[in-house]
Amino acid sequence: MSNATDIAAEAPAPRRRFSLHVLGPVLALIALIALGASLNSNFLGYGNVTNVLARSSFIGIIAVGMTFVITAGGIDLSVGSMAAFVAGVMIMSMNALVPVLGIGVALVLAGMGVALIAGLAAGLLNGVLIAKVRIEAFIVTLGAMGIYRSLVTWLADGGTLSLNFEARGFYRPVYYDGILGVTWPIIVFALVAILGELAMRHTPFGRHCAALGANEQVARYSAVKVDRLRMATYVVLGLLVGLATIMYVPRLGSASGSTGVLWELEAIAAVIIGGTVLKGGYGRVWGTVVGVLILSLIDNILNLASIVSPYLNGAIQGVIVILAVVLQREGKSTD
Amino acid sequence: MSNATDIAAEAPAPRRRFSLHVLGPVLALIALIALGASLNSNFLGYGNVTNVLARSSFIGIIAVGMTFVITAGGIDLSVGSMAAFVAGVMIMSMNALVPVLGIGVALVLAGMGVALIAGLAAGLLNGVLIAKVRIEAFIVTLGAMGIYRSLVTWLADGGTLSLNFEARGFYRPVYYDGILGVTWPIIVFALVAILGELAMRHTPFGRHCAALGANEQVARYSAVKVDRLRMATYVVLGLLVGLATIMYVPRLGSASGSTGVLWELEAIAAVIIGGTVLKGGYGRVWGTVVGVLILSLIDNILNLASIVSPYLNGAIQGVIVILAVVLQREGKSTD
Amino acid sequence: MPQGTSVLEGRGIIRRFGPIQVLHGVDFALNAGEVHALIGENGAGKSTMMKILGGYLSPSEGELLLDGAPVRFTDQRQAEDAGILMIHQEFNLALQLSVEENIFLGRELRRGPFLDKAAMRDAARDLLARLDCHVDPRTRIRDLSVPNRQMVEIARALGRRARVLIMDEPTAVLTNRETDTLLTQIDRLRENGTAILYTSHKLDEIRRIADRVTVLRDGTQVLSREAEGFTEDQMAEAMVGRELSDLFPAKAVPHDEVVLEVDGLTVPGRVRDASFTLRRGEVLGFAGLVGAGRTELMEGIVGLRPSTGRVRVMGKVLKPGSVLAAREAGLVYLTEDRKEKGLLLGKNLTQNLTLLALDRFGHIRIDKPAEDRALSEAITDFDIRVKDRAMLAGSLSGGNQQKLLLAKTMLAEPEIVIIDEPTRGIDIGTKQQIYEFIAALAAAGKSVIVVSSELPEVIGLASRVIVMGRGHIAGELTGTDITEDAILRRAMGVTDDREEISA
Amino acid sequence: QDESYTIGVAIPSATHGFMGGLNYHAQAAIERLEATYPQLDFVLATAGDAGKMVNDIEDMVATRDIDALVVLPFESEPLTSPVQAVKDAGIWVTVVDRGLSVPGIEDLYVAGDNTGFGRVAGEYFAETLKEGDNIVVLRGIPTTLDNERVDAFSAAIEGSGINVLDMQHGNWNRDDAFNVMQDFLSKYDDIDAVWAADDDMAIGVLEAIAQAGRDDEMWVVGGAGMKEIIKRIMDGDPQLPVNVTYPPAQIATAIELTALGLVSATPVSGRFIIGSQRVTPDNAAQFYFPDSPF
Ligand SMILES: Nc1ncnc2c1ncn2[C@@H]1O[C@H](COP(=O)(O)OP(=O)(O)OP(=O)(O)O)[C@@H](O)[C@H]1O
Ligand SMILES: Nc1ncnc2c1ncn2[C@@H]1O[C@H](COP(=O)(O)OP(=O)(O)OP(=O)(O)O)[C@@H](O)[C@H]1O
Ligand SMILES: [Mg+2]
Ligand SMILES: [Mg+2]
Repeated sequence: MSNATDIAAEAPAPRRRFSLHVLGPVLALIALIALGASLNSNFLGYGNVTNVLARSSFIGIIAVGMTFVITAGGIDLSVGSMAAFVAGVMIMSMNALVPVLGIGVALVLAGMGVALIAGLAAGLLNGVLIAKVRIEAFIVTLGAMGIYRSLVTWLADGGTLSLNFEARGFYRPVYYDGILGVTWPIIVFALVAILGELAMRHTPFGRHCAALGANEQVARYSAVKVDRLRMATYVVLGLLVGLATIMYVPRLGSASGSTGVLWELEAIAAVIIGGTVLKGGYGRVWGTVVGVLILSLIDNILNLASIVSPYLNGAIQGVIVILAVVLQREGKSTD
Repeated sequence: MSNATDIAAEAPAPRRRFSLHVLGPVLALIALIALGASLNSNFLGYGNVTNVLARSSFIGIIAVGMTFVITAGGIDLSVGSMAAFVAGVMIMSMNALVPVLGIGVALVLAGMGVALIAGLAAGLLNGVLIAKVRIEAFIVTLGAMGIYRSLVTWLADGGTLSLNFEARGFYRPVYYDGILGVTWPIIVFALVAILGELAMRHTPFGRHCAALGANEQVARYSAVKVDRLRMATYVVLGLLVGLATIMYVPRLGSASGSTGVLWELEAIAAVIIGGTVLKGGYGRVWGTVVGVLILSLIDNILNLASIVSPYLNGAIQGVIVILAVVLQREGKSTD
Repeated sequence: MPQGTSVLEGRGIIRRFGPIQVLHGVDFALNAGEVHALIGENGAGKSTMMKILGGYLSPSEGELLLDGAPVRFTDQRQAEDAGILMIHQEFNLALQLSVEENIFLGRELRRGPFLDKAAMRDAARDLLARLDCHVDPRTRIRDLSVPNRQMVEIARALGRRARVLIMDEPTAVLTNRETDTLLTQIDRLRENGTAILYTSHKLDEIRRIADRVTVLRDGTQVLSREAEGFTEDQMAEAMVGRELSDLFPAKAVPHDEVVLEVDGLTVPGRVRDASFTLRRGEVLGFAGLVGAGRTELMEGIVGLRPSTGRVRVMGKVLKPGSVLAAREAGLVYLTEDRKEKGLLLGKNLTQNLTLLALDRFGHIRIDKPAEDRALSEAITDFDIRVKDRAMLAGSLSGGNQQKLLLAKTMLAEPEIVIIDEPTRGIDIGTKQQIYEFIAALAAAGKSVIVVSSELPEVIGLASRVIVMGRGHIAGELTGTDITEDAILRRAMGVTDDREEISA
Repeated sequence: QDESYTIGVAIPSATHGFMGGLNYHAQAAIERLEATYPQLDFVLATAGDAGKMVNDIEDMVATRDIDALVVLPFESEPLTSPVQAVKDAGIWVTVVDRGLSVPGIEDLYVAGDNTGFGRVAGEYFAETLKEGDNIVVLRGIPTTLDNERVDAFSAAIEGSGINVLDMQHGNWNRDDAFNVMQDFLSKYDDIDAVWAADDDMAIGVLEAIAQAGRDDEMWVVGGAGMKEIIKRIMDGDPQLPVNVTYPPAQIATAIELTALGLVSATPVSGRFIIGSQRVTPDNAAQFYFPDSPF
């Protein structure tokens, strides 16, 4: 797939190609922002911007991890239900710990610890099955998707797992408050994005992921520990799912079988809209962030504008997603 | 990456590899059948076998087409909502034609024609965007998925599109009757599977699909019309979606926003369980058929046995899907 | 020169692939400061032996000694840690990554936890400069030509400070000038005490740099001696097991009929305004330096690259942009990039062989017995050494892959065949067969264009030579005018003052 | 009689709060009945779409030889002919909640009142709000059922002068409702009340309102009687003045009646419509089931 066009590629004057490839998603984002601003004057207001950014943060944090998995030639369909499962486990542990730790920082920290450990364990399981047992990632994570979704429904007895009421009150500011008017989810998302971008472009880890995705054989021959690396990408993703959950739970204080449905598709779509190559070998974290924002903005704008029929929201979403990628097509074809 | 195997591949003693790789999915299928038979004496009865085969036919027919798309290095996430959309269009046209054609063979044939044309058009649209406009298949079909789903909801005004009651009565036998006790969906599925298998293994089309998926450059240099071929795989899939819809509509006589939800994942899973390589270059239709049967049987067996909690069905499904692929792992890794 | 114990030694090395044995107990030693050449026919087991020494494959039997002590490399990383590096016959580069990223893959320089990109870029540039290769380290490999890729591959090995450097046909894709640079570097390494294992089918190189020569035939060592006084003819004879007569057959005399007419062909950014004709029964050579645009011109002609201008085959205008149309008109092109564009390495021999001419085996149903027969014929006609007909193309030795590619191209029964680098990686004995084959084609009334960077090949085969330089046709030579000197002068534009093509 | 019977129960899977409650009550009823009547055997199948539900029913008939079927149709239209086929095979059919598109197939019909669900809510809005007051509406997943509720609601507020600013789908989901409500709050400066059509969505809506600090400005009416919401009504939360019932326990009623019909001679056929009631702080206690997951 990837070697489609190199022949046809006219002397890839690197500058020119660069620009469209890079600008594509950014242009789409700007166009959306302009559209939103023209539709509603509150669109660029502090409240709306904060809302959109904060609610992007779950998918965003996960999508950053997904960028590494995809760059390294993998895929993870389980993240949405993994998030639901981790949230469920976290809520149950916190509820169970209330009598022991009381309501307070200790409880919240314990909950966070549980979430990170659960995420890590889930990621590790995926990683081991894929990298060591060598089962197709698509199947492992499709199976895991069913398993976690089903487990959380079972844990919740078909209903909703709710965090202890006082604990919720105490934990709530983690979603709604922040520093200097920037709420915590936004801060955490920004940090994860920056660290992710650094890791992708400025550390051996990122480079090795790209090499693994481009050509596993070459990576192996270059003394890259391929299996461990592949496993690491899933573990990192699992950890980030845990982190996303830590931001998610204080928002509504509950988890159920319908938590995180389709997050996986949204995260993957964001990664690809951002310019990462689905078959691996090339990834960029900042692009993913742009992709996540594009997806959130589409929803936001559809709610702010009054479209002909809300039934058509999905169609408009679909068209915009395709258009956002058309913009970077030119650049894409030289990959 | 096609060039994975050349250097390291320690001479995959072809015989041995063959056996596990081939037997994997078949073994899983046999194990499931044995399990089912041991759980319930009616399992192998005519009624149950007919039910399971007939209901596999929709996903089955689609999965055969999906095998070609994936073998040629593509993916199609839109088939489920495309089926819903085609069913919606078919039902609306048939309802509109009742006054003109009356209830009868002509009406049914007209409906079938509409379904095939709609499927073909939808497939062609995907194909053109992917092969000619060169947008990432994942994004095109993800967008299309949203668009068709939303369109059918809109056509149905949020509810259900129902086939005219008498027309349904007349059309119904297409799902429930057959010849010599074999119902039509089973016959059509079998025909599609046989033709698909022949096309994959014995025609230039199948060969070219595998070549395209293995290395697009080489295919291009070998006088394969790469764009046209890629487009053709999506068109074939679209047509088969139309055909599946023709079998589906007489069963339930209606279409709505929830018709065909997750069919795409099921079809892709069946293809991969069957041993086709997700990144393209190698596909086998009979494997896909086995994969489809495995997936249907899991549901069927879960209904036979009374499991601890129905909430855990998804988990059991997930585990079995992973296990089915573990069986062919050995073979897989040498591909 | 050999002194003390060997750095790396293999004793009684046996290697089997499944039931097939390809090495039958080879003993082999590498000494510090010595260039040891390993030569042999295609499929003799050279690459296999080298991979075993480099830690990429483990021997089925026999042992490896490092500085006299037995070792067992469980993975290639250990070999690399011991200072053993290898340049593969087939590229070992990640196409999507940049030159610098490839050179430093697996041993990136860092500052703290971060990559020191500037340092790596500079180091990469230096390494490439030592090889006289001036590509930007930020370029992606996929945007490089085949020779430049090879230079990157070499630079990568040079950058790793090897005690033992194993080079598997590093010059197969290089032209003379680049080969010279490489050989100079090898001399330098030798002086610094590196042990070098070298293989090539270009025997003059072996003569120039080898201190010792070992000859493999069918996986057995037939000879190992000082290079001193070992002539090229003797080498060839030791390899092939018979004496080689004249390398080039007599040149065919072309008919008058023009079969191919290229008129003002321009491949944007690569080739400008190329016009030439080809006659029936003619062998037309295309010479030029690397990057002259020969490949691009040929790809433009057969429709693999967008181009303007007109191509006529047998008087009929060829539909542009369609490889299929070209093939149906009787014109086919054999690519120089065997691995990326020529063969499906993960597929078996039959599927590769018939891919180009698949419609000859049935439009609806593929006639498998006929395919099978075609494979048998190809194996005999082109002397492809296969141990198992069901094997994957990627498991063939490099030279045999080239033969398979040739067979694949000829299966389309072309009237006109363009062969880009026909004998890349082919052993001397087979080379002769291929030359005879080309001459026979011409004699049978077919027409052949040979694009080659090996001047002797062009000179020896072609009755007419077109020289390209910097994207345009720089001159044409016929008959006795075809000399190395004349070609090179035109290629470098010495006698030609036309303006350069602007990219 | 010591003859044994098998009863098949086919319901949608627990994808949101109400269905979760329904699943809970179905399982609880089955456990209870299995304990009481050893001669009864149950097959419970949950489905995520209409096709799967038809599959489940086919399996029950073909392999489990059911004597009675209790079904809550995922959708009315597609389930009609398959259930008809079950009926034609001489099996007792109980339909719950969503009627089939052809009347008269089922032996017993137990249902909540979707029209009533919308109407009762609408009536409260009409009574409480003044002319010119603004409301927003969060609908469920686009389905016939959702249409019925919303139509009834709209009909009930018609003529009251209440201004419906916007309607969007919150898909009976907390997160979606939260997002939609956040955007409504950005979009409209003056909202007096919200109809959330489902208590899951009400939770998300309340949270979004709290975040915007506009708690005093508007109240919210959900529906279906989730226990947290009922609790808050009991406690007199001014933001949650009332609720409208749509009891998930109707499935238990249906299963119990069906079982009773099989094991005893009691005539149970007919229609049982469990009307939607308005829950107010005064009567909330009687709708509060702390053990239910919903
Ligand atoms: N992975 C493999 N599986 C099966 N056979 C293999 C494999 N690798 C190499 N062989 C066989 O081993 C033999 C030796 O191959 P090798 O590549 O060592 O030859 P070579 O001497 O390097 O030839 P060349 O000059 O053409 O490069 C060949 O017959 C080849 O087909
Ligand atoms: N795939 C490619 N992508 C981008 N540039 C390329 C590619 N292949 C070749 N080039 C560039 O095109 C120019 C000419 O190509 P090339 O070197 O193949 O010409 P040539 O005359 O055929 O020489 P040779 O065949 O000996 O390499 C060179 O500058 C080379 O770097
Ligand atoms: Mg070799
Ligand atoms: Mg060339």
